[in-house]
Amino acid sequence: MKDYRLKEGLNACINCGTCTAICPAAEFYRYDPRRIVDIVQSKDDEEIEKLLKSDTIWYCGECMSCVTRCPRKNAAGLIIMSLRNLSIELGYFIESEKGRQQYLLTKDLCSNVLDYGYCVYPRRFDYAGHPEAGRVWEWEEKHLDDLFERLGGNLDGKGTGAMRRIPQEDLDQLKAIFDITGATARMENVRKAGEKKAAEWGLTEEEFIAKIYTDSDPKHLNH
Amino acid sequence: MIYEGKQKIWSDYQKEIPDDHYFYVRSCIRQSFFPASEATFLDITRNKLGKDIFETEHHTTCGGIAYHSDTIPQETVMTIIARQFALMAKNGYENYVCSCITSFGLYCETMETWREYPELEAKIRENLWKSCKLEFAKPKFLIHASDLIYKYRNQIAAQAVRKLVNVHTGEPLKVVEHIGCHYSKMFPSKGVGGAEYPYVLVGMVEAWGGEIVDYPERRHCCGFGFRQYFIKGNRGYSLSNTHKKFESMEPFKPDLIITNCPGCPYFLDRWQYVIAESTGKTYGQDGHGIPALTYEEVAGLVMGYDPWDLGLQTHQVGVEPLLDKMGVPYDPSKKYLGKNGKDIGEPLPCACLK
Amino acid sequence: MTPLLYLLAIQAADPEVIDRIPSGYSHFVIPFTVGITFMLCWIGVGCVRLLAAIPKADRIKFWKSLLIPKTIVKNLRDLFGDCLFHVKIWMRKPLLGYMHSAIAFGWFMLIVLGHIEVALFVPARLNVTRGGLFYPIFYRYFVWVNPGHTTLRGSFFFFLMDFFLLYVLSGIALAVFKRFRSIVLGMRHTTKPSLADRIALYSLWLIFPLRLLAESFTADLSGGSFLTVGVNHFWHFLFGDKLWFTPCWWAYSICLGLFFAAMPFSRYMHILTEVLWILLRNAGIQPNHPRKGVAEAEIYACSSCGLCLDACPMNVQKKNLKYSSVYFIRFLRRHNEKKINAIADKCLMCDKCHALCPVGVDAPALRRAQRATVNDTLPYDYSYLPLAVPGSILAGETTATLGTLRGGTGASLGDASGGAERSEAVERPKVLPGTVSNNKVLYFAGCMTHLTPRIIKSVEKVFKEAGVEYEFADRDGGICCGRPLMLAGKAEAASKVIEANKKLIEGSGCGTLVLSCPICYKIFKEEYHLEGIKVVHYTQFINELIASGKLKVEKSEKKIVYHDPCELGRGCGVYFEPRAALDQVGTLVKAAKEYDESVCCGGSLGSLTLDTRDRAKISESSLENLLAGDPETIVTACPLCLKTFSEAVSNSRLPIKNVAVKDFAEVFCR
Amino acid sequence: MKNNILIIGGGPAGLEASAQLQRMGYNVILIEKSPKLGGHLAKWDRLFPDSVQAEEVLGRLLKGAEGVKCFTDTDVRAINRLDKSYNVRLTNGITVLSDAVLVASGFDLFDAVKKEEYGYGIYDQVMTNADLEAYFKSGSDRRIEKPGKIGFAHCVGSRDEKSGCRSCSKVCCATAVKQAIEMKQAFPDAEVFCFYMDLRLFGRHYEDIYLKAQKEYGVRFIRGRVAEVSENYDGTLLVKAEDTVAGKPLKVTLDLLVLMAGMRPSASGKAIGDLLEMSVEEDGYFAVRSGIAAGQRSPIPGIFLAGAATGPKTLPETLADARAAAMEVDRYLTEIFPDAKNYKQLVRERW
Amino acid sequence: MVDFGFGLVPSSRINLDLFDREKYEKLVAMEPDAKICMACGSCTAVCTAGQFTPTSLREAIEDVFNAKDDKALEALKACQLCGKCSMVCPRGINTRHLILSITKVYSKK
Repeated sequence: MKDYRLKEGLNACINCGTCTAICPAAEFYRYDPRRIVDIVQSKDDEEIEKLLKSDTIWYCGECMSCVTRCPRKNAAGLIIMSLRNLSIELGYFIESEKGRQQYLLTKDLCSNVLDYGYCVYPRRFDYAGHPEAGRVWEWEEKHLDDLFERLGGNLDGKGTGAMRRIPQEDLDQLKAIFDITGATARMENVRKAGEKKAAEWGLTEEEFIAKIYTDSDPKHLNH
Repeated sequence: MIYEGKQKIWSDYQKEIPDDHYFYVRSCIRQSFFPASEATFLDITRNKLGKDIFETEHHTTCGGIAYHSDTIPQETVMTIIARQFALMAKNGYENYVCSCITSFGLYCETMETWREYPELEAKIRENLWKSCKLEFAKPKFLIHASDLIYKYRNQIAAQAVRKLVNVHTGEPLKVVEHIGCHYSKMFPSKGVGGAEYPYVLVGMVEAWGGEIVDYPERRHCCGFGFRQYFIKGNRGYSLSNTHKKFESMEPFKPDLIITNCPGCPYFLDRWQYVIAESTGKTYGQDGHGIPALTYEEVAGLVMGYDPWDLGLQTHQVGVEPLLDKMGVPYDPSKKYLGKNGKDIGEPLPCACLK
Repeated sequence: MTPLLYLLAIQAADPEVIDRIPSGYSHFVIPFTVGITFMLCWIGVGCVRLLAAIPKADRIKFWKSLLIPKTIVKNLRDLFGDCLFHVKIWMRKPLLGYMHSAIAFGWFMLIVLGHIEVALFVPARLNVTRGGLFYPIFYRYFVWVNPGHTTLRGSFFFFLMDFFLLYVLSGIALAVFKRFRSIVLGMRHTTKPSLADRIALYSLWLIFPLRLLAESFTADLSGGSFLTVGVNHFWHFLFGDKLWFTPCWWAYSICLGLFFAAMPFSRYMHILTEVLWILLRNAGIQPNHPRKGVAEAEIYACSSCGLCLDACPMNVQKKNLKYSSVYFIRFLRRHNEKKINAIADKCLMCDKCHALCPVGVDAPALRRAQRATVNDTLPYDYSYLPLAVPGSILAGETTATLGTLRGGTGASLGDASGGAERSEAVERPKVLPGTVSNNKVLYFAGCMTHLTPRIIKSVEKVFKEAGVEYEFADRDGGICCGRPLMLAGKAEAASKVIEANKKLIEGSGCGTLVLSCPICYKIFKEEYHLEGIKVVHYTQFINELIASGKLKVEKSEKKIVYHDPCELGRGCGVYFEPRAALDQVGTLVKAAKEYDESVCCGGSLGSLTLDTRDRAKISESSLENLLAGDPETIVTACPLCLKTFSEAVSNSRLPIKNVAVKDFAEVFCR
Repeated sequence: MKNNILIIGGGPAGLEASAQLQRMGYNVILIEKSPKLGGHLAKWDRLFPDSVQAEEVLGRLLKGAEGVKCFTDTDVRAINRLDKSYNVRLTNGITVLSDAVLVASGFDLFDAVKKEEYGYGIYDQVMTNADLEAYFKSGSDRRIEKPGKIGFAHCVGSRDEKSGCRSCSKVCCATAVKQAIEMKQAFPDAEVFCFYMDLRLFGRHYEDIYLKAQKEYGVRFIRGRVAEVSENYDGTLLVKAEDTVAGKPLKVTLDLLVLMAGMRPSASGKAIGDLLEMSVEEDGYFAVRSGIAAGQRSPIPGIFLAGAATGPKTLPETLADARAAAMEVDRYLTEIFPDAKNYKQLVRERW
Repeated sequence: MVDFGFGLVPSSRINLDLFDREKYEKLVAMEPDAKICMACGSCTAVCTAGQFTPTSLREAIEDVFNAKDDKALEALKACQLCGKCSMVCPRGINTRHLILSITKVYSKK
């Protein structure tokens, strides 16, 4: 595993548990970052492969709170990121319910970046998929142009300002970066793996997306 | 709580923040949900304080959310960052200020990693040239937008028309701060006040007359968790983490939450709505929630901006009780109007949350 | 017999004996009559109640057993042997046996002979309405010997009566002596008497001296033999002609009355209840509750003789005396729930108290029943055991099915999901599918043997050497045999593991099952009922291998002492085979106590509450017992004993020189 | 043989070495920077494992060192190396010509404030092991009223690279167990928790006090480093850790948290080391000639080291180290030092 | 009440404030050895039932301390009382009685 995050994040762990103690995921998922570091450190390939195919590595919220606390200057969060990277590269992510979500995440986030130059784009943030965005968003969604105008934004406008239309030349540069740094290839990988899985299950893309968007096995949680 | 103890730590974690001439980059989430906050930031710094804050239309997302959702490789995000830096240098700046905490953390991490692994920096330099034909550069000072407001906090206080004080009782408002995780948790020395007791927002609140309350779960993540929010099936995680924070701050009866992170005000606001609508529990007074505002919104309020210009109507938790306490004049009938008084309807009322 | 005696009486020409008091009554009999009536009523009601408490099937079994000739013989033998002669005590401690039999048998004879005398000489007085209850007891008070008409027959009875009185008195003398110097009679510890015990005891001590006093005072009127007449002369010598004898008879009657009145509350109740217990026991009725039904007869049959005190290995520490069976039974009688539980849980279940009990009270069984009242209802879940799945489970097929049923996610979950989250079922127990043919041997090592791999190694070596074709039932670990559950009073749970093991073993198709752990052996033998499978302990199996010449061994001069594991010796009666086999390889020396008196090593699973330090004390004393013959090697045939003794030898403060602790099988492998 | 020997540091090591060297007939000068002799020992109440009074031990040490020339409130101002001896100028104006110098500068307690997440100096109910000893001695502390739940956080400033101290401080586990027992003795109804990473109870009788703490005092040992402390509304503490044995995050509300501050190299010792140009190892403690064979010799001839100046030590270890150092000084002063002609060669061969 | 398609998730955090001291005192009165476990795991390593299904006295003791009574019972429900654990416990804990005692004290009847 050649990953700078791993180099940075993994010194000999002493299993003190400070990471798990304050980990938001450890509290609400069946998850223990200390054990992950321990497994990675064990260099037990079989265990690591099991890990890469499991839901476990997808529980982390990458808040990096663990980084502050570790007395050995480890970073469980970075280790998780590199494990996820590996799981995606090896195609293992599609084996687990949480891992499969990468299909949808990659599809949405990367297209946001490539199409608009933003990770989040309000016209693609729908109330139907986000009922928690509240009644206020239900209203905002319908009046985005008016609201941006009212609040000093520049939705899809020229020049600077919030949510301006980013010039095509810059988007082209982003695409070029994606191409040469492996992001495009990864998108492709993830897409294919997802499509294969969808076909395996006999689902259309839409059904597949609906499934991974809402699936949540209670086994992830503490009883 | 021993205040002097905190002061000592704050004095240990002070970073150099240049006074002027910044290259400004925006935050995806803040642009989408709090466009007025960024506008206020620019208005205060440029027009009220007369600083040079430069923005170019060519800058893009840093890719941080995509990166932290594990959809793009580290090399990709580093090259995008390098592109942003290159734009800064190209426009003749060396001070870089970003509006987003995720970006800020990522910039810090990237710079650290480059420092530690020069071969990686070389690779990124090459990538940047290949993809964008831009010259690699690194900022001399990298700061977060809240650091800048922190720096100007006393100047803002000097121009303020009101304080963070309950005008009816004369008591300072009880304010809870919430710092974005990626602000200083990874690199405590990069944040004003460090990772455990960050001073960046505390300093503002103190300067503007409020009283900071420290509650047990203060340091904790709002629960965004990137993928943990974007996918509906994971949102229980996100919701539960915010819930934990509110349960913990409840006995302190805060009037206001101030945040410096793009997502946090959204989550601290909307999860109150979800908790109220699905369980009936509210954390403010009389069925209201606790307003979770950005630092610009708070600065705007003390400086006398109209609350609806600040975009406070886009919060689901009603801010009226807060405005009343602070003595901010507002016209309720104008809350949901568009530009120039255009009628664009208004949101449906909530079932539970006032 | 009685008609014959009547006949003899009629034959007499002139009465030998004349009623001195025509009414056949005197006020002094009141204390006795009241006492004995009270006692008889008590026991009568008790018997009825007890029999009513027994399940109906058992009650029928009981009545029927009284008609079965074999049982009748056994009953008679036991009644005489246990109740009167105290054969069991005789065999172990002759002086103590003499004491008990002197009192029991002597008194019994006095009563019987007294009644015969009445029957012979004043038969009418046997009638209850005419004082039949007390007359034969105080016969010598009521009669006047007809001088000049004495016959040899009369003298003979006079002699017998005096002889048995003397016999009883010798027993009483020993008993009094024992109270102060019990060790002379072979008892280190004696039971601490309760208040009722004391009343009854002191009355008992006084009864016979007072009887001697009373009878000797009246001997010149009522006749007597060497003892009473002799003493009578002495009184005359001392007090002159006028002997004022009524107070003596009063005292005698009062003592008797006191004794009988106190009897139901004292240990002496056993004199009568023992009879009922022997009958019930011989009828084969098992107690299912620690103090109801049969158990009640059993606990009232305890004579509190205190032999179990010395038998109990725990009593190497004086503080443990209170946990002995005798007190357990006393508290059972008193319904002291807290103490009963504490005592029941403490016991090692080595069964020695049972083996040594003169009345065969099975205190360990009562303890088990007591434990069951608390523990049998505790929750458990053995659903992971292959209970209802025939055949396929042996091949491990269900494992796959279960895995698939769980959604196939077991593997992808990963262990990192938190240490506390116990991953899904690990593995299903499996035994080789039915490949073992009927003449093949299946070796079941058991849990404890797995902790002492040297036993497994040696057993396998011996098997190989002797060319035994065998399969290892639980090489990678198996299911517990169930005996430990049984001992803890969890019979229902035990039945589940028994069922599971049974399936596995029967499914293996073996002909012989060899066990190296006596704990397993006992339960396999007694509870498993394996059809067509011979269950043997490896001591027996190896002995057979040697006897049949399959296993070649060499005799050596090495001094070996063999420790009888509780569950093997007392538990299953296997004493001979291990010794026979060991005799072929070394010189057996004796332990201070062996066979059924062997001392538990202290490692027993029987005890629930005994702590490590107390166990170590027991181990030390057990070790000391084995070292009596100065052996070079201690051999045991139980993994627990092996482990315990190995540790005891290395931790012992005894001056031990080079004593090796070996497992039985180890001795036989080269 | 009246060589002058300067001993720097009036803690247990300095006192014991002074006593020994004085008995051998040397002229010992002991300097101590603080006004009182005894070092940390003087601030401690009782000592593990058998709860001996620290005062009693110190009293014995002081008695042994009677007659030693002793300057308190005195530090070293400058040191000059002469041919073989050292010319040491003290802050009290005195100059000592010393044939051997023994540095027994001891340790500093880790400044618990640096472990920010524990809130020492910020949250009212957080204290250190030293504060607790002071409480035991004085019987009063504003933080201790009638604590219902008390926690002990092991490894504060030990085994923590973030705090710049990778090594184990050796004494904290036993001290924590001792203090936990003492708190239980003082407040029998209290619940006491020890948060540990490894219980390093290596010495004789140490395991016994651990067992005693569990068995007789019901102290709960939780394997997991305290990750975070915060203050509840009512002023109690919310403490978070992972129970690594259970593999689950854990929280508990405590009335008092005691931080087992570890040992750090003495700062004033380091200043003297700088004057002597004596090297320190990565952990900040002085380097010795050979960790196993010559643990009391510094790399500089004539300069000796004793006690915690060369790394964390228990009190008995420190005293043994001081005695060993005294022997080493004696060997040097009898075997190497007198031979002026071959001094340099002897140093090469035997130092 | 609105259904958002997700909701609050129970926390797995051990909360020592929930520890039932009274019950625990009952347990240690019954079997004082409960106090002296070092969590070494020897018992779990040799457990007969543990070969087949997750069973652990170590965890059960931990659960008792961590106010997770149900989990403690869960960890012991498969126990066959074979006694191997008592043989290997370095502290000489009377494991079988401890198991019975935990079951007795913490099971809801």
